[in-house]
Parts: sequence; C-alpha cells; structure tokens
Amino acid sequence: MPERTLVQAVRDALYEEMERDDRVCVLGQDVGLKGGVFKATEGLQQRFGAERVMDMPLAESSIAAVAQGLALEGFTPVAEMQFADYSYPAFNQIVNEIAKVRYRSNGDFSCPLVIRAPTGGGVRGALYHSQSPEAFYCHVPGLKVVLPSTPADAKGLLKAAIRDRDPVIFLEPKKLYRAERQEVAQGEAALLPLASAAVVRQGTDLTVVTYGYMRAVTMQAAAKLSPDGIEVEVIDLRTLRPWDVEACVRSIQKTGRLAIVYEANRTGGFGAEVAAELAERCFASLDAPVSRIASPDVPAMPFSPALEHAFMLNPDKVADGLRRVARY
Amino acid sequence: MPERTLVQAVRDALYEEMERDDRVCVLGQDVGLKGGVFKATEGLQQRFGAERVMDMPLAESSIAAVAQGLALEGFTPVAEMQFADYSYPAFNQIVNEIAKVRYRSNGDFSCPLVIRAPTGGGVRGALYHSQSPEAFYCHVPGLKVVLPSTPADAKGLLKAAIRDRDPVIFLEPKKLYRAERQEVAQGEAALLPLASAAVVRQGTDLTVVTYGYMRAVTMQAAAKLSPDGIEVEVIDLRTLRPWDVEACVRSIQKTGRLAIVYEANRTGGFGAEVAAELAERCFASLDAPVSRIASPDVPAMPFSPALEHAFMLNPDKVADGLRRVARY
Amino acid sequence: MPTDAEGLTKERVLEAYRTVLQARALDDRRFVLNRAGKLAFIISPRGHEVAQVGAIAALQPGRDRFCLYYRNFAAALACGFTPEELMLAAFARAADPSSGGRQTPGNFGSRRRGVVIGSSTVGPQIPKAAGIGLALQWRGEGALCYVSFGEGATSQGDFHEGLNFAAIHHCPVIFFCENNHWAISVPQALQVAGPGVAERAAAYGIPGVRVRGDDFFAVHAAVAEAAQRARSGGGPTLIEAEVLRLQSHSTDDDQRAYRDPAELAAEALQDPIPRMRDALITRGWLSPEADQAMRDDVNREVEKATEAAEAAPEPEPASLGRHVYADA
Amino acid sequence: MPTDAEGLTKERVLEAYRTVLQARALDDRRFVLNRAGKLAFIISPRGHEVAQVGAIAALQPGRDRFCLYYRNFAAALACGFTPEELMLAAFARAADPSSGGRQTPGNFGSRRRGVVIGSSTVGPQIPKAAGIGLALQWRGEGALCYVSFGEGATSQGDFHEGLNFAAIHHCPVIFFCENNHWAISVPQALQVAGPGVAERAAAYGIPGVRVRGDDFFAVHAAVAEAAQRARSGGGPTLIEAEVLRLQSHSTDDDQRAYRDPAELAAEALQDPIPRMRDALITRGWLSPEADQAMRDDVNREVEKATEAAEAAPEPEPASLGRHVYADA
Ligand SMILES: Cc1ncc(C[n+]2csc(CCOP(=O)(O)OP(=O)(O)O)c2C)c(N)n1
Ligand SMILES: Cc1ncc(C[n+]2csc(CCOP(=O)(O)OP(=O)(O)O)c2C)c(N)n1
Ligand SMILES: [Mg+2]
Ligand SMILES: [Mg+2]
Repeated sequence: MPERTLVQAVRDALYEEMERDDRVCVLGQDVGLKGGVFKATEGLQQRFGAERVMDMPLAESSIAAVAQGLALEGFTPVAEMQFADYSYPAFNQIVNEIAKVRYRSNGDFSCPLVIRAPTGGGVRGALYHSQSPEAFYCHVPGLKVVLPSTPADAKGLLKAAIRDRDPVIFLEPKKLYRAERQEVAQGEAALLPLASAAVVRQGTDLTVVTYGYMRAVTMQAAAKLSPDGIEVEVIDLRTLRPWDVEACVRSIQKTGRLAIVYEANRTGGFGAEVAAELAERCFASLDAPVSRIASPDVPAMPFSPALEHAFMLNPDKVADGLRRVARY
Repeated sequence: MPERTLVQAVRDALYEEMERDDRVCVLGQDVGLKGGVFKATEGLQQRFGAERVMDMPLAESSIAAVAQGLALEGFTPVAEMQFADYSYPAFNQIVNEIAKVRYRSNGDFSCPLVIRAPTGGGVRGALYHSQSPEAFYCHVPGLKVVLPSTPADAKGLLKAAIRDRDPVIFLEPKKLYRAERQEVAQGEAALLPLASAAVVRQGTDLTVVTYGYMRAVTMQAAAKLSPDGIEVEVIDLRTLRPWDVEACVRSIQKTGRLAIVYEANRTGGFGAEVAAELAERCFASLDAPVSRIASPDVPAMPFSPALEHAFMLNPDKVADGLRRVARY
Repeated sequence: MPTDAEGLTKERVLEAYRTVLQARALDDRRFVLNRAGKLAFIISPRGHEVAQVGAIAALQPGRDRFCLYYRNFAAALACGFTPEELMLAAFARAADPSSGGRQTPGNFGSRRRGVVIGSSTVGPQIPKAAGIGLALQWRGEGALCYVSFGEGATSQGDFHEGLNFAAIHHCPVIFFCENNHWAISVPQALQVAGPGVAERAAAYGIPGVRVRGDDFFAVHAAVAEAAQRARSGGGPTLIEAEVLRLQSHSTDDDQRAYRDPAELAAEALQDPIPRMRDALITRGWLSPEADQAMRDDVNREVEKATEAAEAAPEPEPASLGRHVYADA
Repeated sequence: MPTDAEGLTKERVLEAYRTVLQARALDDRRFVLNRAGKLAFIISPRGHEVAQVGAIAALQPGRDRFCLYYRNFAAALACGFTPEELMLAAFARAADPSSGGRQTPGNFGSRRRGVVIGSSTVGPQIPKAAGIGLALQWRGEGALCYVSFGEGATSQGDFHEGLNFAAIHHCPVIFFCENNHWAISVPQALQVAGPGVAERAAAYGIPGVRVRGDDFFAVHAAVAEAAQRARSGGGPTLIEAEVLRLQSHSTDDDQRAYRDPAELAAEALQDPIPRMRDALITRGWLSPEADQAMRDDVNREVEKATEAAEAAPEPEPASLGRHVYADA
C-alpha cells in the first residue's frame, strides 16, 4: 500500500471516486490548475477536465448553490470551501437549503453532495484561517459532519461521504495535512463507514473522546500519563453527526471517567453535546465529572506565535486536564 | 404601569431608547410605515423619520453590514431580521465581522449594535418561520445573546442590549409576542441587567433551566407535577451568552436534580452547553442524570398542525420528562 | 419534440387562459376558506397570473426545470399541478405532492414535473438554478432551467452570484423577475437602485428584457426567445415582467397601511385577466359565452378540488421524523 | 479644510512617489526576511502600488474613512501608517497598531487615522463601507468612505448588496476595485461575467470608471472626481483600476503553476514604478539623482523600521483573552 499524507489521501479519494463514477465532480476556488491552496485537488483538472473540476468565482454561496443544483440533477458534487472560516457566506445555502431538501420535499428530492473545508489552527493562519466551526453544522438536522484525523480515515470516509445519499460537511484538519504519512489502501478496500468511532488507544482509567487534530495531541498527553499509572482510552469520533454514542458508552462503562478534548471554542462547541449526552447516558458509571478540555472563548488563534501558543491546546495542557479527571 | 404585550414592550424599549439617545436607529425590512411584520417598530418611523427608522432592501447580509458600519461610526443601530431563520444570509457578517471587530483590532474599534429577530415556533410558520438558531450565535465569542420570555424582561433587556458596548443578538419568541399582557415599567426603571437569570418558580425537588417560550411550557408542566408532591424550581436564563451559571449552581445544590428544557433541535442545542457545564460543576450534588428535554432532530416544525404538534414540546411532554428525572 | 418556435396555437392559448382562470378561482376560494377560518395563511398571485402562465406556456414542463417562488400558484398550475393538489397543500394534507403538508403552500415541488422543491427563503433559488442549468448543459439535451422571483429578491447577494455564474458558463437559465414594485411594504425605489431589474443583465453581458406582465403574448414571446437562446447554447436571459400586486403581500399583511389609496384604487382597475380575455375575444378565439362556460367549469373543478382536499387525511404524526436523512 | 479640487502640487506628488518607493522597499525587505525564515507569510502589493497611492492621495486621511484589503500595503502607507508600524505587524509584535499581532499583516486598522479594521475575508468590507458612508452622510460633514478590493471580491453577493444600498441612498462611498485579473489562480474570465467591473456600475445607476492603474495621475483624477461627487451629495462611484499582480498571490502560492510563462515575462516588464518615475522626470519634478537619493533614504528608513520592529516585544500571552468583550 502506498504511503500517503492526509492531503494526498483526500486527493486520492477524489481521484478514485471520479474514476469510478463520472457523475462525481469537484468545484471550488482554485481547485483547477493550481490544485487547491493545499493541493487537495492536484492533477484532477488535468485528468478530468475543466468541467468536472471547475474553478469557481469567489462566492461561497454560489459554490454551495451550484453544487446543490448539480446534486438535484443527479451529479455528485464535491465542493471545496477554501477554509472552513469562509463557509459562512454559504451558511444560508447549506442550512436553509441543502440540509432541508429531502425533508421539505417529503422525500421527493434529495441533495447528496460533499462540502470539503480545511479546518482548525496551528498553522499561523490567524483569526480567519484557523476556525473550527463544526458545532454550527453539527446542530443542523439533515447534514452529516465528518472530521477525520489520519490519512486512511480521511480517504475512507471521504469515499463514503461521496457515496452517501445525504449532504456531508467534510472538515479536514489542515494542521494534519502533511503531519504524517501512513499506508493507505486503494479502491474499495479503503472505504470506511460513516458514524463509526475508532478506539485508538486502549486504557482502563479514563476515556477521552476527541476528534481531528486533538486526537494526536491527546495521544501524546496519554503517553505522558502512562508513567503515572494512568491508562487513558482514546476514542476518535471521526464522524460527528451522527456520532457513535455506543462506542463511547462502552468505554465509559469500563473506565468510569470521561474527558472530551476539542479544538473549537469551549462554549457551545460540539464537545458540549458529547458531554451532555454521555453524562446522561453513563450517569451511573461515572466516578468523576465529565470534563471538557477545549480552546478558550476567544475568536480564534491570533497570528502572533506567542498568542497562538497561548490559545492552542497542546499535550501538556491536555495532560494536566486529564490528570485532574483521573485524580478526582 | 401600563400593560403591555411582549411585542409592545419591544416597541416601547425601542421608542424610549430612541428618545433618550439620538444615535439609536432602527433598520430592517418593513420596519418603516408598516411597522414590521409583527408590529415591533410600529409608529417609530412616523415619530423619528425615515432615516432613523430605515426600510432596508431584502438583503440580510447588507442589513448586518450597514448596521456594522453605523456602529463603527458611533451610532447604535438596532437591526431587525424579519425571522431568525433569515439571519443566515448575514451569518458571515455577524460571525466573521461584527463579532470579531473588537478582538481583531486589539480593542481599537468596537461594534455595539443589536440584531433583533423573532425566533421559535408554534405559530404555523412551518420550516422557515419557526427555527430556533440560538445555538449558532451562542458559540461565537464576541457576541452576546439574549432571549427573553416576558414583556418586562423583553423591555428591560432590550434597553440594556442597546446600551451594551458589544454586539447583541436579541431573539424574541414570536409565539409569546401577544401571549400575555403584563405591567411593564417605563424609562430607567424598566432596565434589567444582561447575564442575570431569574428564578421564576421556587422548588425543592428538581431544577429546570429553560428560556423563551419554553419557560411558559415548563411552568405549566411544573404545575402538573405539584399535586404529585414534586416541586420544580424553574430558572429562566434570559441571557444565553454570557449565562448565569451561578444562579443555576445554587439551585442544583438545593434540588440535586436538573433538566434543561429548550425548543431548538436537541443535538448541539444550547441546552447541551448548559447540561455539560452544570453536570461538571454540580457533579457532587446531582442525584440523577442531567436530562435534556428538547425538540426532535427534525429541520423545524412542519406546517401541518398535526406535525407541528408532534414536533413541539408541550406541558404534557415536558411534565413526563421532568417526572422521569424526579423519580430517577 | 416540440420547440418553442412552433408558435402559439389557439388551443394552447385557450388552455393557458383556462389555467389563469383556475388560478384566480383557486385564489378566490382560498380567501373564502381563510375568512371561514379554514385556511391559515395565503399568498395570492393576483395580478401576476397572466405573466406566470405566459412564461410557462413558452416552456416544456417535463423537459425543463422550474424553480418557482411562493407567489407562483398560476405558474404551478401551468407546470401541471392540479387544483386539487394545490388545495391539498393549502390544507396541509398528507397527499400534498410538494411537501406532504410540511411547508407553507407556495413552496412547490414535483420531481416528475421538473418543479424543483423550493423554500420560503427569498433568493437562494437563483444561484441554485444556475447549478441546475450547468447540469442540464452538461447533459446536452437542450433542456433549460426557469427560475422566478420578485424584484425584492434581486437585492440578495444570491441574485448577483447566480447571474454571474450562469453568465460565465452560458448556462441555459431563464431568470424571470416578477416585478410588482413592492416587497411587502418596501417600494422599488428603496429596493432596486438604478433604472430597473432588466438593466442589470448588462452587468453580466447577458440580454435583459422588460415586458408588460399583463400582456400574455408579450411575455410568451420574451420567454420563448430566451428559451431558444438557452437551448441553443446562447446562455441565460434576465426577463423583468412588470406586474401589479392586486392583493396585500399575504393574509398577514394589509397594504392599506403603507400604500397610497389612490394608487391602490387605480391598480384595482388594471387586473390582467380581463385584459387577456379581451385580447382573446378580439382575436375571435373566445366569446363571452365561452368565457363564462369556462369560468363555470373552472369553478366546479375548484369546488371539487376543495372538497376532496378538505376530506383528505392529515399527515401521520409518526411521520414527523421521516426524510431528515435517507431511509436506511 | 483642503479640498481635492485643489489639484496636485509637485510636493504632494513627490510625497506620493516616496510612499510608492516605501511600499516597494518594504516589500523587498519582507521577501528577504521571509527567505531568512523570519517572516511567515507575505501578500505583496507589487504592481498595485501606484494605483493605491494615487487613489489615497486624492483623499483626506484623518477626515475620510478607509476600508482597505489585504493587498493595500501602499495604500496603508498613504493613509499614514509608518514602515515601522507595518513591520511591527509583519513580525506580529504587540505594538502593531492594527491588531497587536493578532491578525495576519495586511488587515489594517487605525481608529485615529480613519482606517477601519478589516478581516481576511474577501468581500464583507463592501456593504460595511456603505453603512459607514450612510453614517458620514448623516453627519453631513462632507467626509467619505473609500473601500478597496480585488476583482475576485466582486463575485461575492456582498459586492452587489453594498453597491445597491449605497446607490439607493446616495452614500458618499468610493468603491475602488484593483483588478489584477487574477484571484489567486482564477482568471477574470472565470470570475467576472460580462465586459468588466466598471460596467457593473450602470446596473445601480451610478458612474463606473475604468482607469489604468499604472498611471498615477489618471487614478488620482478619477478618485478626485469621485470624491467631489461623494462630498457634494452625488453618491457613490465604482472605479476599476487595471493593475498587474507582479508576484504570486502570496508566499503560499506559485503562479508559475497556472499562468502562461510568456505572459508573466511580459508583465514583469510593466512595473508601474519606473513608469511613474519616468513621468516625474519628464515633468521635470524629479532627477535620476534625486530619485536615487530618495530610494536610499527610503531603504535606510525601512532598515531602521525592520530593526526596531524585530526588537519589539511580542504580545503578552496573558493578553490572549482581552478585547473579546468590552473591559468591565
Ligand atoms: C431571506 C428572506 N428574508 C426575508 C423574508 C421575508 N419575506 C418574504 S416575502 C418578502 C418580500 C419579497 O418581495 P419580492 O421579492 O418583491 O416578491 P413579491 O412578494 O413582491 O412577489 C419578504 C421580505 C424571506 N422570506 N426570506
Ligand atoms: C470569503 C473568502 N473566500 C476565500 C478567501 C481566500 N482568498 C483570499 S484572497 C483570494 C483571492 C482574491 O482575489 P481578488 O479579490 O481578485 O484580489 P487580489 O488578491 O487579486 O488582489 C481568495 C480566494 C477569502 N479570504 N475569503
Ligand atoms: Mg415584489
Ligand atoms: Mg485579483
């Protein structure tokens, strides 16, 4: 199996799905010859032409709307928002239109499409290239939301998202685009089901539910706790809507403790949903309060490295938080 | 004191603040001669003229943007979105621009304004005149979010929002616009501070945190439980961001049980934040899991009365949910 | 396959006239039902009927796509909706083909007829139609997408984004603006800067046409010409049909509160239906007797439609949660 | 108070030329620092400098308002920012007057200079400027708001909404489009339907002017005329300055990947700075020696600015949470 970075895996998924099904098409700003600002669509236009890989005007609402129109006609568009922070001009199209097509037509129409966007911080992108807006989309019935953290997951889940019969918001942690290489399967073997979490570290003392870039941070934090005799079980949700509640419940029944680690602003973040749901479901199993470890309620990470560092979670901060839960 | 409905109280607050301070102005679709589709701005244009009460083009992004421009120049605009469901075209202006003005300028600029919008369902408004989008705005650092439930609260909090130094999203439950009349104070006596919850029913057995139209529903549900010897304490948050955590903690320390009742879609709703925060803070006091009683994860309430009824919480559904918490 | 260039036969014109009469009869009936407390909410096409039917008569329901807006009751009939179907929507019955009673009446959708389900939101259908147009262009079968909206909708950013995209890619789209000079209470002067809607086409390098909306033949000719252009790869056209809103915006509105009584009185005399009737009589295609017979026939049809719709079952409450996502 | 009609004195033109040189020298230095690994990310104004300075020179910093965009380094200098201040931003230092190191350099803001803090988001400043224009109109002191953006930004709905609003209300706004024919990798043909940006003004009934952006005097004259119109109640103007992007979009981009090498080579010979210098020499306002002296002086200034900025302190990590809301 070839070794791939996360962004290469995204590109491979697009390539394979476009080869497999000629209804699949890609549209977005700079997705053509340039291959996207992160190279996620590199070479696709050369291979599939300027129609199936279409450079769009600088207008996110119309990117979402055109994708919607294509989906309504039986194509399977994969639209790129250049940064998740820039998906907001398309918010009305996504929330009022795309998400509600099936429901409002009582099932007569559907709108299967994928909207991809790089998400999160840590790359000195400052306030407008670092946001983690998944909570907005996770609150919208009719949407699915995926946020992978490894090359293999990104590929398998993007392929599944493209084949899904409903609209999927597919958020890619830009900090991880080139962070690691991994062997990634090809073709059908790469497929992964949506809505299935992965237990990525076994542990007995504390469950951590996390996703995206925070998976790697949590894994490092967990390694720091091991010498203290604290064994952390880490669950990577991978799909946020719908999310794999059962996998989390099983783990908590074993560990009796839960922390949620997420990169978005703490208040109203998706971690609140996870915490609320699992605290209710696992009340009898919990030996300590469910703790959320998240970014501060500051618009996003500033450009200054000093401030970016102050904003972002890192293995030390997470380890401190986890230790508190373990020792409660 | 004059008796006022909630929508009259909103109008009075606008009138008084415009009289008090000639920088206060109103803008939105149909806010002029028509006085707004719910009559919240009735008579204002006749009194203050077509500049200070400006009918805007049908373009929510520009409504938010123009309000922002006015605020940056020292005016205090109160912009109306005709329905909260129609605030999404302005989402980028609100989230990326308005909310972040102060932060991104390191305090050199600020953007004090109010965006008012009728919210929630129960008036046969169907999918696009019934949504409860408060969770979106509650997740945004830099915004404040207010959601009153009585005429006096609406007036007092709207006056405070207009005087606040930061941008405030002010959501008005349209189901309550004419639901009751209440004596409402005038002038300075009407003012209420933001971020302060109200304990609107004393109880010993169970705390309910709620807001908006669900306050009335919860009060009726509480009355149903009283004969069974279950005394519910009801807290109306009134301001959702920042919210009054301490008032809730005090109550839970007394009752040992907590339910959150909210009208929005359950998953990712603001109730998740309340549940997560209070479950963590009150872990040692809680005798039962924190329960969320919310609307189903369906886009919004359909037009059909049968489906609207199936969607919406009512005193019976809430009472059932509360009974389960009380009896846990 | 019939082409638009074929021209109008007497039969097709009389059929169109009958559709206009149907729309009016349905409207009259809906107002009666509204006053009787049986229908909650009405948006009337009164004054727009001739323009709507004239436009659709130049197109090919079943082959083309139609993105309609909430005032398009006459257009919907012209697309093949039956009076009974529209009454099923008015009563929010399960058999409403557009949404099974989920949306307010006026959000038309029927996959088999090519009528693309809309929402109540003003504007988003415009760039969506551009996307549909792109898909039709790709398919290369000469079909086109027709999208209609009021002049208020032209203020939305989505109007601009839709026209820009469609013009860049020469999408086969007809942008049909029904300019009744009012958006609820906001007059054109406060809505549309510049000379008018048709003139905006030049900004995108596409043809813009203004036509009297009460002249069936003129509307038909303009749309037929645009259709021929679209089908033959000539790209989109923007048509502005000048019409009158002979009713208040909706039953929630009373335009006497903001409009000049003399103007209202003058407009009431300019109903387009008598004008169309007179034109047909002048051509010798219709006699007063045949007109009356047709009206009687239409009235009976509407009566039967009303009875059938009123007697039809409501949606099952248990169906509330269906079609949020694809069935498993 | 000076008016624009006063015309250009030799002194003012030489000052403007010096500003152009400053911008270029700063840019050169930033690229050196970037290659040395000291600066993370650069957006270059190269090719736009003369247009930017020509425009601002026709206006009144301190009296007028300026909504700039990320490529406006020369414009910012013309508004009164010093090279040291811009270097403080480049190094993300605490003393960066725009944002204290919070935003990427290129988001200029300074309340006392009337430079309104922007964001990295493309487009939202356009309707915001309309709102600022409205406020200035209300104040009635003859000030205006200048807003700049690339041709890519004209695709956003916000462009349309801003021009429509400003035109309806005759707001004193100058919409200044720096058309370099590329938005990252998307060429004008895929971005701007129709003949060009200037022609879009007619859609709003306002003047639209196209001007060569390498002709200082032409740009100045166009902006001065627009300013006079704005100050005297004549409403907004849309100006399209044709410029070249002599660098890749940013240091994250390499335009050789998507642009024709011959075209790039040809453009490299059309640097507007030599053209301005030659024009000044032709007028007898500048000698080659004076030019060299000025360049040496500017280089020394930039060197000192760089040293001072590099040595300046970073923001305090503890300041991360400040200015999300007003200080208590
Ligand atoms: C985005 C959005 N904003 C506001 C509304 C409320 N609204 C419904 S219809 C309407 C006026 C539309 O006027 P116009 O486009 O001219 O169409 P007309 O009703 O005159 O046919 C408004 C403001 C809405 N439905 N959607
Ligand atoms: C809303 C939004 N979408 C996308 C981007 C990413 N982006 C930054 S600059 C740019 C191109 C802008 O081109 P143009 O407006 O022509 O200005 P230029 O850079 O050529 O001066 C893009 C796509 C953004 N910043 N904001
Ligand atoms: Mg209208
Ligand atoms: Mg450009």
